[in-house]
Amino acid sequence: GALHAQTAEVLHWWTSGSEQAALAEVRKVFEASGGEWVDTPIAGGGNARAAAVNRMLGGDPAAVFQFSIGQQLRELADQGLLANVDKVASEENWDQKLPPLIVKAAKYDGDYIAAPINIHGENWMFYNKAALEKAGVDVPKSWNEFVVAAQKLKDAGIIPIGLGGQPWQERIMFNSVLLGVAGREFYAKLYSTLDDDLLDSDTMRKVFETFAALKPFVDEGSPGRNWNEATSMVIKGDAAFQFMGDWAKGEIIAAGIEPGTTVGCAFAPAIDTAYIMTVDAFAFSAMDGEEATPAQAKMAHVMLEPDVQIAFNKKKGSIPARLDVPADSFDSCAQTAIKTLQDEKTHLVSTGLFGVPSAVSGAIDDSISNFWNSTDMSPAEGQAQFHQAISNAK
Amino acid sequence: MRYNRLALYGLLGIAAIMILSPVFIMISTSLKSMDEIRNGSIFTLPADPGFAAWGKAWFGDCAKTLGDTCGGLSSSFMTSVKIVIPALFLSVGLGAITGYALAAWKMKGANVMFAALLVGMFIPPQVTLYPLIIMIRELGIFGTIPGLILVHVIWGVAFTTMMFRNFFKTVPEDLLKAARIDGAGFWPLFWHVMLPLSLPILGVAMILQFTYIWNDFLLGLTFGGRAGQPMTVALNNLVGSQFGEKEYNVDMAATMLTALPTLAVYLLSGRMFVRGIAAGAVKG
Amino acid sequence: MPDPAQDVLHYSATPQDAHQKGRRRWRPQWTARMALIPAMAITIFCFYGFIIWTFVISLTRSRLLPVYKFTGFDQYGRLFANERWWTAMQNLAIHGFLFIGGCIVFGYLLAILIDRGVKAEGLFRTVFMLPLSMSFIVTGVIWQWVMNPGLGLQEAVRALGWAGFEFNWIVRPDRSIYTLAIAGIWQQVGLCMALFLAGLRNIDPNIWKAARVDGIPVWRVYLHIITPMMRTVFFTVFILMSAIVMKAFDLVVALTGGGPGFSSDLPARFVVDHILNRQELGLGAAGAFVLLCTVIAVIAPYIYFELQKERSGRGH
Amino acid sequence: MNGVELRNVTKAYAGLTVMENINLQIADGDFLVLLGPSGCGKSTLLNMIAGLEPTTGGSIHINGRDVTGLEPDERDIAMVFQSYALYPTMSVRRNIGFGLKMRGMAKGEIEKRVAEVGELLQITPLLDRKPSQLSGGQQQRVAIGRALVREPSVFLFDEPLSNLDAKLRADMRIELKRLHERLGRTIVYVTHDQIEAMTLATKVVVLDKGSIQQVDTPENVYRRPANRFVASFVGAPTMNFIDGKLTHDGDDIVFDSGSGCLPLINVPAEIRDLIGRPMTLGARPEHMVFDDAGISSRVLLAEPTGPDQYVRLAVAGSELTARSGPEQIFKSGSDARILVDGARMTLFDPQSGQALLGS
Amino acid sequence: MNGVELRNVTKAYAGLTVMENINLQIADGDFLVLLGPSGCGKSTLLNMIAGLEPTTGGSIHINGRDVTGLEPDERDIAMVFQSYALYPTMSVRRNIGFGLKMRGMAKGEIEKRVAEVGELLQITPLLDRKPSQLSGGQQQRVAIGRALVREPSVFLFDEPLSNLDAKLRADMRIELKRLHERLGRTIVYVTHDQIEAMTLATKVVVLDKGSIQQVDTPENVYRRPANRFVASFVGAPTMNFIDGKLTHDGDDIVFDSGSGCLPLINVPAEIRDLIGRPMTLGARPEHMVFDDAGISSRVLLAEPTGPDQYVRLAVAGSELTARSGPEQIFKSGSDARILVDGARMTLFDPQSGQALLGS
Ligand SMILES: Nc1ncnc2c1ncn2[C@@H]1O[C@H](COP(=O)(O)OP(=O)(O)OP(=O)(O)O)[C@@H](O)[C@H]1O
Ligand SMILES: Nc1ncnc2c1ncn2[C@@H]1O[C@H](COP(=O)(O)OP(=O)(O)OP(=O)(O)O)[C@@H](O)[C@H]1O
Ligand SMILES: [Mg+2]
Ligand SMILES: [Mg+2]
Repeated sequence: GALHAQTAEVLHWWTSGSEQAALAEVRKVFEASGGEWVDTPIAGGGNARAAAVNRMLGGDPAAVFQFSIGQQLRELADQGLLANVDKVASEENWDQKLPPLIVKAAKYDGDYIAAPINIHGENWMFYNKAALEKAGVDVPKSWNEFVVAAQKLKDAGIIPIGLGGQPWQERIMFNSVLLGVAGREFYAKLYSTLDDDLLDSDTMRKVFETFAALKPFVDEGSPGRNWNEATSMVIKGDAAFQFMGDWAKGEIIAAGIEPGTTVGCAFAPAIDTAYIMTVDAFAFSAMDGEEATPAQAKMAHVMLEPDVQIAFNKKKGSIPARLDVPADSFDSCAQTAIKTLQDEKTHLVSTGLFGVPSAVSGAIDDSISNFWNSTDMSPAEGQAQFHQAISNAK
Repeated sequence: MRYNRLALYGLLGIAAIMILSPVFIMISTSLKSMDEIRNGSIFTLPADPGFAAWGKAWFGDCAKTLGDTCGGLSSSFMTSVKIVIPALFLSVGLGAITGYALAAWKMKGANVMFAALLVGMFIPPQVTLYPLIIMIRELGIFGTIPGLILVHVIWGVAFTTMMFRNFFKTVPEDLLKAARIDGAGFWPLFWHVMLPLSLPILGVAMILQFTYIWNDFLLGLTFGGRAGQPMTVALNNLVGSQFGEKEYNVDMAATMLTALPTLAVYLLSGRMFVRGIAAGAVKG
Repeated sequence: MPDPAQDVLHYSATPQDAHQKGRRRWRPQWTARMALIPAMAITIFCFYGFIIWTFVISLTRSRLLPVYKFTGFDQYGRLFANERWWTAMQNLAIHGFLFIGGCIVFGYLLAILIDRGVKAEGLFRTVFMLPLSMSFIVTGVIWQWVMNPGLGLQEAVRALGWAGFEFNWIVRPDRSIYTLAIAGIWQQVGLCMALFLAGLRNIDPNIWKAARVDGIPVWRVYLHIITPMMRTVFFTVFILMSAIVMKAFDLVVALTGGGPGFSSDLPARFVVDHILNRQELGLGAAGAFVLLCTVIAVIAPYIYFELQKERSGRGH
Repeated sequence: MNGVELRNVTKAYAGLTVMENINLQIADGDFLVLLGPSGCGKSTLLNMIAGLEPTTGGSIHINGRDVTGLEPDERDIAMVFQSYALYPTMSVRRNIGFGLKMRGMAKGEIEKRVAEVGELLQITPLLDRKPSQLSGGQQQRVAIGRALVREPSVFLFDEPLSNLDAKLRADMRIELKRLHERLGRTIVYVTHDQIEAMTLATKVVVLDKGSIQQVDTPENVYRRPANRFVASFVGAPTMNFIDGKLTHDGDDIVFDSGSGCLPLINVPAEIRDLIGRPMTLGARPEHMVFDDAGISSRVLLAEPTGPDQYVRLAVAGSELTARSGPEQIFKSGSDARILVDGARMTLFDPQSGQALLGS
Repeated sequence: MNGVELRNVTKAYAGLTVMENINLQIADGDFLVLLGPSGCGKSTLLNMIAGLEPTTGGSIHINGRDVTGLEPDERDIAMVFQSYALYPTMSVRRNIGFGLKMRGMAKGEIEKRVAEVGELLQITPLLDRKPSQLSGGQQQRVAIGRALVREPSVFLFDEPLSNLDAKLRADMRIELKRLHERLGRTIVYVTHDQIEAMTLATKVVVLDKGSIQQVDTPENVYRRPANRFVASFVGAPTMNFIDGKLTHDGDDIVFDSGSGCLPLINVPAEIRDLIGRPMTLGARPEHMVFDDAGISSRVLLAEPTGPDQYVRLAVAGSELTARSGPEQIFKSGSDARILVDGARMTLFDPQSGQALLGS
């Protein structure tokens, strides 16, 4: 911890090429303004989060560390392990510039304990245009249409859904179905209240039925597959659709394709428009007090600077956490997202990292994955199990 | 008789192929280009073998990183060595001394203590990370190599003690008596008589501990801080990221590079290993 | 009759003992006790201290960090209501049985084959022990490849022309647990082989001669005579492999990630996942404590056996 | 008093008493042999003298000093083990010098003493070998050297020769005896081999089940055993025992076993007092005499050993062994006449087993 | 021919010949003892007869059948090992019956035979114990039972008694001898203990360094050794050897060692032919006679063994051992007069070591 006042160690899990390139944009500006950046990458979100916490407990914290905002971060704050960046936030009026849901999540006791750097959308549907043409189907607008289209694709020898069979990917698809079948109000209410009636409702049954109906449309190799392999299947045309966050665009760009051209992006079929957000953020260890050190404050400042927001998010494939930066230099998918988010009603939270307590989040992942992978569980049983898991975790 | 022999070698050959083929796949994949990997079967030999992936794994790819390090394994190799060597000697040494004290010096409760210690072999280290973190912090060595070494000693001592105690139990009692009559106290008996005797088992304990410590990821990640990140953490950074294109040839090369020291140890010491096990672990 | 005082006098007057000046010397037994202190401290503070700590935490509602707000046995209630936990426990039984059984059977068979007096013994031994040098993570990664239906063995065999060949256990919820055993056995079979081989080499060669004179077929000698004699080795192998099963974590993560679904989860991974990723420290601790109790149930007979063996060994 | 003294020594293992109230005085310069069957407590006793086993009660004195609570190396003793117990990883030289080194003796002095001992035991050419490169007899010599070099006042030997083959054992026996005569130190020697006890000891202690049966010179232990246990344990082939009583047969005294009368010769006068009372007659094979005046017996088996021949006979309802010279031919099933040398026989009380007539 | 026959048997290990051109005929019903020092090839020879070691050359015949290439169980033999080699996890009953079971014998028949053998060897009460619960002697008996039950025509024993203590060894020896007399089967028995060879054998084969030194009855091996090796190997204490030559001393013939003349009595007539030529005189301790007509010698050491006493003497520049009765007292350093029984001595050629005068 005895580093120079302008030095900040940054612990993060961004180790892949596009992530590192994006983070380099932040670093460039931070260093240009006199800061010194000490980089500590640790692959894997779980590993990195654990390392950050453990080092804090061990008395050797990293000054700035990537973390998900929400319940867990507040717990760290509770133990006095975090510094706040209120000074920067109020100077720059974050309250106004960030989406209210994010503001709420980034604050503990009225203090900003994290700097959100971007917004990823999770209810995206990527598709291979050539594959759709070959099977003679259009981009489906509802889940019923999707099932019909999927059948046609299957008949044409194309894998309808390129799915990475890992719990979090299965959950992303499930949440898209949930949003698409039950609507955004239901989604918001369900995950904010975890209400028993909603969990038991017929709507929910229908969600499970729809979700179950997708099972025949994935290939045998799905379980355990990484998301980028699934994306690559869509790029190559082996698979037609993938339900994935907008980070998939990075993979598409890496393959030399402009998102929205041969590989299209659209929101997953839904009865109304909404954007399931997930946010990357950085938190600040309490180094000598409750207030952020100059280096930490500088980091917070840099991360939310409009130019950095644009440069970073273009590389990362996400959209700026600040909705007031100009959108015109982004790709068409991102522009759609930014436009959508201007309407606050479309703001929904992912259950992955900050929407619900992590215990519930885990329970959701477990039970959805279990349902998806079981061969003999009926939708009713799946629903019951989902309900049970959530109540158990609350 | 002849056919028996044939069947014998046949079976051994099949077993050897089954054991070796995954290693073969790794090596051959590491020598292929990414195009070949995408389009071919994992069992085919590389069409145009090259060591590009190995170079990338060792030196990293500076274009892709933030520039502090290039992300290769080379930077953390020495860290691993600095961790493994003292941790190896301390954990084996402590196990040897403890095993010796338990086996050679008739003490009340020695068996109870040994039984109690054995439980340590079965505790998943992940489960008790928090109290260990606090303990190491209170000792003021969290995030340092000495801290990490201590943790390895803690998690290694049950196993090494078991090996040595079981071996020393087979040493004839007369030998200990003779040494006591010669006036050899605790340490002289250990240094001059028991330790030289235990060379075979020492070899086995060293090899196994070396493998465990070298291959450790979790403890290095948790207790190494910034300075003490071993090679396995670097390996994880290289191959473990969820996002971005996967370079399987580099992954495999990196994996092989990480495994190379332990692999070498086994290749060089195979005979000693079996003999050591025969001398100690089994006799019981 | 010399009185005690005289004894001391005489004692210090003996030339060899002059330096002791009648005082009792520092006993080596005391040094022996001192030498046990580090290990004893580790045992008490780390092993048992940590077990107790784990138990205490399991009685709280700790999530990300330990907090000492006690909730009784609530976490155990949650644990036992958790389907994933039961799947993991059931998997532990299946995996334990297959992995330990497989290591014992294959390790023993390989040891027997080698013990039949093959020429390139050293080569085979080294080959069988090679996987031991790989970490569980590496093992998992390799086997994930080999067993991946689209990339690995299945595809390769099909490419050779056997179109109907199926080997897709890793993606089948009802089979994925078996893949763990395959990879685990691959890695550990060498150690078991070495242990068994050492045991076979310790057998009195006259037993073999006696059996040959008796005209007992080789396989029967192994079955009826040698195998029962190797009881201790079997036990050692069993214990070592049990320790590995109980701690199995890395392999699951790297091979199946616990999937599909949580069909190949194991308790150690359940616990670690809940503590490190899910921020369910209390629940994880409860799981850990239950796991530890299971461990103790398994090794208690071992400890008993150890002590028993030595007591009965005394008469000789 | 110099030498070794045991006063009321008791030993119990986990509550089980294996040795009770042993009192024994070993004079300075004695060669005392502890003789007894396996498990009778010989090693335990020796280990207690050495300080390798704590005593449960009583005290042990060496050269007048109470050593009961002392460490082995403080007792001025040295010990030689049946298994040799050489340090396998050290050269012979280091093996012998190790005890001196532990006492902090100067290197040069150690060298000198080791060389002397090597000379004495004729192992100088072996000094740089490892124990595993030595034969059994050579190993035993090194073990003795290790004890000698320390120049202790008491040597303890625990069955030092029983791992050697017969020939070597005979040679080493003689060497040990000479060594004792030369050094004049006290030796306590454990064995279950009675030949060793007879040939080596100045004094034999016969032990059984943790208690002392007889303490005497080897000759007396052989010729005048204190009880039936000693009589049967010492001597091979073992003494013949016949139950019966002494009766008159005319002028002569014979031994009547109930199913036949065994003639006696050279009967000592005092035996007449015992006539008529039930007793057990003990006669060693060499004290059975083939003589035409003897009782008729049937030859069961003849065992020629080379210099002698042992003949198993069925006589008066018992099986007896007699020794004869190698020349005479005994065919199985043939007849032989046998009598007992009454001057050398021993008579025992059949109940207590104690020898009759103060031995 | 019944019995066992070895024709030109040769054995080499990895090119190193340890046994060359062994020819041996063992008659049906013989108790043949292979006697020799450690490493001379006794076990190797026995293992070749058993079929446990392949021969390098030559052939082996059992009951007239060439068994050279056959498996051990096809040779109609049974074997007993020094280490007993009992199957440790089986009960005594199963140990004995296991070989029969492997031959597919019916259960009832096995039971019967095991019971018979148990009866014969008096181990019936032990039948349900494990080997580890038996004493050494009991284990050896079970090992013999395992061989007996198969009723083979040849029994092979490899030092079966050498792990037992002296007393037990003597008892088992007698039992084995009786067993042989009772069953009348051929026995080939390996030992390095000459007492065992003397007492058990009908024929002794003395081996040294892989070659046969003498094949003869035990008596002849003891009394008329073929060469110096046999003479010195058989007999304990060992035979005395003195180099010198026979000369006249007046009417008598004496043995002149260069530093003194040893008187001889009972000299056989044919010896006169050898007068003057250099030779080695061999005399066993019991053939040295204490007699006033003897040469003066100095007593070095007296070893009383109980029935006898061995006296080491310095005489005529050599050290000799003589046997006497236990009564006579020999003090170290005192003087004794000794002569040699010329009728029992053996004379050897000093170069070749062969006995002179057709033995
Ligand atoms: N550590 C021990 N615990 C319990 N009993 C013991 C122990 N050591 C010896 N004994 C018992 O004490 C008795 C005497 O044993 P000791 O070893 O002194 O006999 P020994 O006369 O030396 O026999 P051997 O001739 O077989 O060496 C035996 O009955 C033995 O079982
Ligand atoms: N497997 C082997 N390889 C090489 N040499 C051997 C082997 N077995 C025995 N020998 C050699 O053959 C010779 C005879 O050995 P053998 O075991 O027959 O001796 P022995 O007379 O039985 O000795 P002992 O009395 O010690 O049992 C020895 O010199 C020995 O070193
Ligand atoms: Mg003893
Ligand atoms: Mg042999």
